[in-house]
Amino acid sequence: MDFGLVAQYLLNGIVLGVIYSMVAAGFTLFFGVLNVIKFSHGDVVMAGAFTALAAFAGLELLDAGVGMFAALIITVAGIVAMATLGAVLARMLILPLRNAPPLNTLLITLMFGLALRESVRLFYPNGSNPKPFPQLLPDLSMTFGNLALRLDSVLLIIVGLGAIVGVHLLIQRTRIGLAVRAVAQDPETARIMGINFERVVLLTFALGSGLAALAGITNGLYYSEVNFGMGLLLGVIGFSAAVVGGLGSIYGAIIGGFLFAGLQTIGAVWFAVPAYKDVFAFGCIIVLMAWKPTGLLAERSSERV
Amino acid sequence: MSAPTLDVTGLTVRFGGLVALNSFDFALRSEELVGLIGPNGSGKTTFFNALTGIYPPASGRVTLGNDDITGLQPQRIYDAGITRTFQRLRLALSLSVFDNLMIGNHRNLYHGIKGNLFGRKRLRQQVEENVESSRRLLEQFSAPLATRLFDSVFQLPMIDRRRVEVCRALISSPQILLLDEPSAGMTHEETRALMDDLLASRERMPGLAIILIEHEMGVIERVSDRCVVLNYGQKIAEGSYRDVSGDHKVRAAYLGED
Amino acid sequence: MSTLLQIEDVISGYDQADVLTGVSIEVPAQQITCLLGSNGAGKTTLIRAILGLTPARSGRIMFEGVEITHEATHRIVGLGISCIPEGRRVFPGMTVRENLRVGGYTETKRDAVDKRLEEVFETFPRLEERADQLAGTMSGGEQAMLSIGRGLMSAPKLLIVDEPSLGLSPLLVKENFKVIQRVNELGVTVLLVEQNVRQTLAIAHQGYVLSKGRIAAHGDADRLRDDEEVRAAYFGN
Amino acid sequence: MTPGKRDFRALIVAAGLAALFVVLFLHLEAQWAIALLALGLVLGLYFAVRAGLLARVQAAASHHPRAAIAINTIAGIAIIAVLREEHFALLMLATVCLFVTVCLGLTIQFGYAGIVNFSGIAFFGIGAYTTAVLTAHSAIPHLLIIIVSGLVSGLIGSLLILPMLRTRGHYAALVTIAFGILFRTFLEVNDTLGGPQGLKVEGMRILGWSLNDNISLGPLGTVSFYASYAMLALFVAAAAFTLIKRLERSWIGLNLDAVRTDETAAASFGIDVPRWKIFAFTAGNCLAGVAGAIYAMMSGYIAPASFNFGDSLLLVSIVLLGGSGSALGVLPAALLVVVLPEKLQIIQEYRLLLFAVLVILILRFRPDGLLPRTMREYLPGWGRK
Repeated sequence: MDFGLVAQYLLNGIVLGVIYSMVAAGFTLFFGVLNVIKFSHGDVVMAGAFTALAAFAGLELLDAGVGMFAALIITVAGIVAMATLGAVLARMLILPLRNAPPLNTLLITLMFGLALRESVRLFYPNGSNPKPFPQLLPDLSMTFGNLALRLDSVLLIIVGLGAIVGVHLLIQRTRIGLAVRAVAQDPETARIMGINFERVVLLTFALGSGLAALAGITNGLYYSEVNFGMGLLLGVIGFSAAVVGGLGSIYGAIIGGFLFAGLQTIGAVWFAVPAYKDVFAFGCIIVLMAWKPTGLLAERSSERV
Repeated sequence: MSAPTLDVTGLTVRFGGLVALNSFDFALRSEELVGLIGPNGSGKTTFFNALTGIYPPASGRVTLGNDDITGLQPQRIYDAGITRTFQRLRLALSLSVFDNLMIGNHRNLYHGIKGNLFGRKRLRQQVEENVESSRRLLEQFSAPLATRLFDSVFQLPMIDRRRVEVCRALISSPQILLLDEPSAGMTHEETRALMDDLLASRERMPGLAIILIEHEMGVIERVSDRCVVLNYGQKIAEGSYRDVSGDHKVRAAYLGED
Repeated sequence: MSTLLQIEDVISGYDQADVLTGVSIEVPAQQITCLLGSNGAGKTTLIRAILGLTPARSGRIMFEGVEITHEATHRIVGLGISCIPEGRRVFPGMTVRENLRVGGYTETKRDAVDKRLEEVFETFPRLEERADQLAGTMSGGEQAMLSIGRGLMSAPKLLIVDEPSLGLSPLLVKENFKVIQRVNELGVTVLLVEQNVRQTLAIAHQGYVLSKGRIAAHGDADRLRDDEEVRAAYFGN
Repeated sequence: MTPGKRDFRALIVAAGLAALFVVLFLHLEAQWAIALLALGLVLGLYFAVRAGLLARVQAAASHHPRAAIAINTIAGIAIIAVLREEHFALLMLATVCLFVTVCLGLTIQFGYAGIVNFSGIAFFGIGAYTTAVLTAHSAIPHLLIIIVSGLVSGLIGSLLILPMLRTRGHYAALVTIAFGILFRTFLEVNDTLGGPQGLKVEGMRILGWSLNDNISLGPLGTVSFYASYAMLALFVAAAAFTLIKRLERSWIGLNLDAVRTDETAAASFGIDVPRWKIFAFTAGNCLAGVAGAIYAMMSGYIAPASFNFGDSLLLVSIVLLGGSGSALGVLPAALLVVVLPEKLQIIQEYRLLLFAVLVILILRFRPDGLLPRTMREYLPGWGRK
């Protein structure tokens, strides 16, 4: 196998890794701050992409549907809409069930995701078919031997990594990030310190959901296509990545995201039938869970008896 | 004097850098009731958890009779005849009083798949026997409670839940009963009644030894044969309640006297 | 002498355990008031009620003449009540500096927070040495120090200290009590909740003894020191 | 009238009403009638629970467990007899019975032992594919194939539970979700198993008699071949129900409940937590596999598209809608979830959306389900002591 092909696989793997990490970062934020798994997350990724698509349709009506400017507008639209949705969801479904068994939260969000998916399929114009996603990024590429380095891929990697690093800095460096981390470590003590618990939770859910929207849009721009069912697999992959990395740690999410992308890439190269890549990747995840039951960067916790 | 039933030597439990229990020596004889006291966080519950296999000990040795039971799984410790209650009740609230008691009687029940699903003669016999014995046991604590054998624990007030938890620990006729603060959340009068009932039912269980963690000193004074005082994970005194409560180290631990 | 915190006939319960059955206390400004009682007497429940973590079922809690009985915790804290919780509860995965910043969360001006940080570091030079160490990796004594420092970061009017002696060696307990006394001398009102009678009464001005969810005795520290009720609350005789 | 007679009368009336309802529900075509019936079922159950009528029937059933099962099986046979010529109605009836069987399996896992399984349809699928392969490539008698298919499902499940034992809650849930997706993807890409097109499955033959033939009754007309499958599915569901009830009313059922409610307390009283988790998971998956085997033979054709993650969610919704841990609740819940979208064309398109909203509402406002689980009764007539 020559260098160009390897580099091609590598580049593809990196884009995937960035997308997965963004989704996983959301899972990790929610889990960190409230110890819940919000399983509708994958469908929020999808809904974010579709919101952007709708925004694009609006721009086209105004004859503004071209170029980087349009890309920026639809991205902002998707992120804002999903951030709002995330906060509303936390307020309506997740906070009220805070003292119920954790499984109930998992189920109720699974079902919310299903509802979201079905709503798009049924109510988005022609939503049950794959929709082409507009090509808004500069269509340039450089070739090095067999490697065609597309400028848009590079752009997507930069924006995606930038977003994750941005969220990471927000959490690590700002006052509000301090509050988020305090709530994540010990909600009650955080409240004693004067932190408004509910506001921090809603903010975290908005943040994670906004990131999900960005992941969805990145996915759409990269593959030039979105469909109503794309969230399911992306959600499960994001969840796997977050869990394998160790829930509650942003680093874990990044490691998990790239690990999963790497496994898929290896699977695609390794097997004669590239479609086995998901089987291979999920098989590895199950084995990994057996080996490190609480993830690679696990947070220690002990039960009080 | 008979040889100790339970013999603990040098038991140490660590959580990370924290030594929750430091080289603890303890012996318990058959039929003895030992009060275990000490300020908050002194290692009392940690001792119970290490003894019952919930926390692995860092070092030390625990023997029951002639058997070494150090660091065994909780279910093996139970099989060996040590049962307990929990500081915060750990009953199955959605299940009936009888079900909860039968969880405690696991050792004496038949768990084969075949006989539980088919035939069921033995099951029927065990159920009937155990309904009777459960009722008898509950009656020693509270006659009205005995009539609510098939109600869910969820419907019971705190005092009755405590009683159920104590009965769950007693029904398998253990050698040693560990009571972790049975008075928590109850009034003086309720605590007194519970302890009286416990002492009375102990009469019917020859050989039963009890370790009691308790904050109400009045209770300890009234019921214990001997007291052990823990502070910072270390045993600081041992003896009769009178001796221990007069001990300057104990007073220092509780009252901060120099 | 004005009353900073006033608790009237509070009834509260938590997890069906540790129930308060009508507790009234007054905390005068500028003083150290202590609340004594053995394990399970209801001390922690009372603190939770003051902070709004387990709101009182009935009764009233007033701070500076304003009723706070049913306020949200962050608002109560924002009024100038700070708490050093039982078991210290530092944020183990954060550095010492970050822990202190969380303590000053109610202050929105960065300059003010930095200034207080300086002050706390002056009081506890040890914390400055360890400013960038993760709190979870420090010894129990250092964590206790951090917890007190964190409680001071919000420049509180009332500082509630919940069992500072818990799990500490006698020497450290003594040090902690000295610090609390010093804080009080600087003008902060203190509500000190303790099991440890002698050392507490040595620094407190006045106190209450809580036993089984009721006030069993109250009065000046000197009077309580030799009170039979105090002994009874602990040793039941 | 003696209590015994009164019991039997109550049981017969209840079974008769249920049978009448099922016949109408399956037979009627008018959309308004079906909507009315579905609404009637939900409201009827609600008021029957509130007025204590259901408790009386349940007490009677508990007093005469064998009679109760027999009466209801006869009612089931009567339904099949009435609908004997209607292919579609019988197909749906058989499907309901198979879904009941799978969901009873999930009840052991989730309702009793507290193990979440988001890959229920995968174990159903394993049974179906095992049957497809075995009927095509072996001479094993078909009845035996059904049992083998169940065992294969159980075996694969007992491997999957191993990583789940080391972990809890969300982490364990991930394992089943990953497996469910892995299974579907595996089927799609695996050419020996037919890929996305799937496999044809032979119809069932018992002692040379093919279940895929219509039965001619001469002048009395012909009986749909689906009647045979409906009968088989009915018997399997009845057997599964009997087993589940016996399981629940035994020390084993108690052990499973103890594991679910508090693992630490369970272990402190001698209960071997891993052992009972493995048992529950394996037993539940066996039932799913058996149901899948019959489904494969009945539909004659299986493809990966029938084993979606969404279908696993549907199974979980049935269990929750009926009431977690309530075996009886599975019956009306499965009937509603399986039949309603098929019959009510208006909602067919919207069925997943509606179920999603339904489950959200249940979890938020009535977490105990349609027929909440009742206290355990170890012996017949327990409630009357």
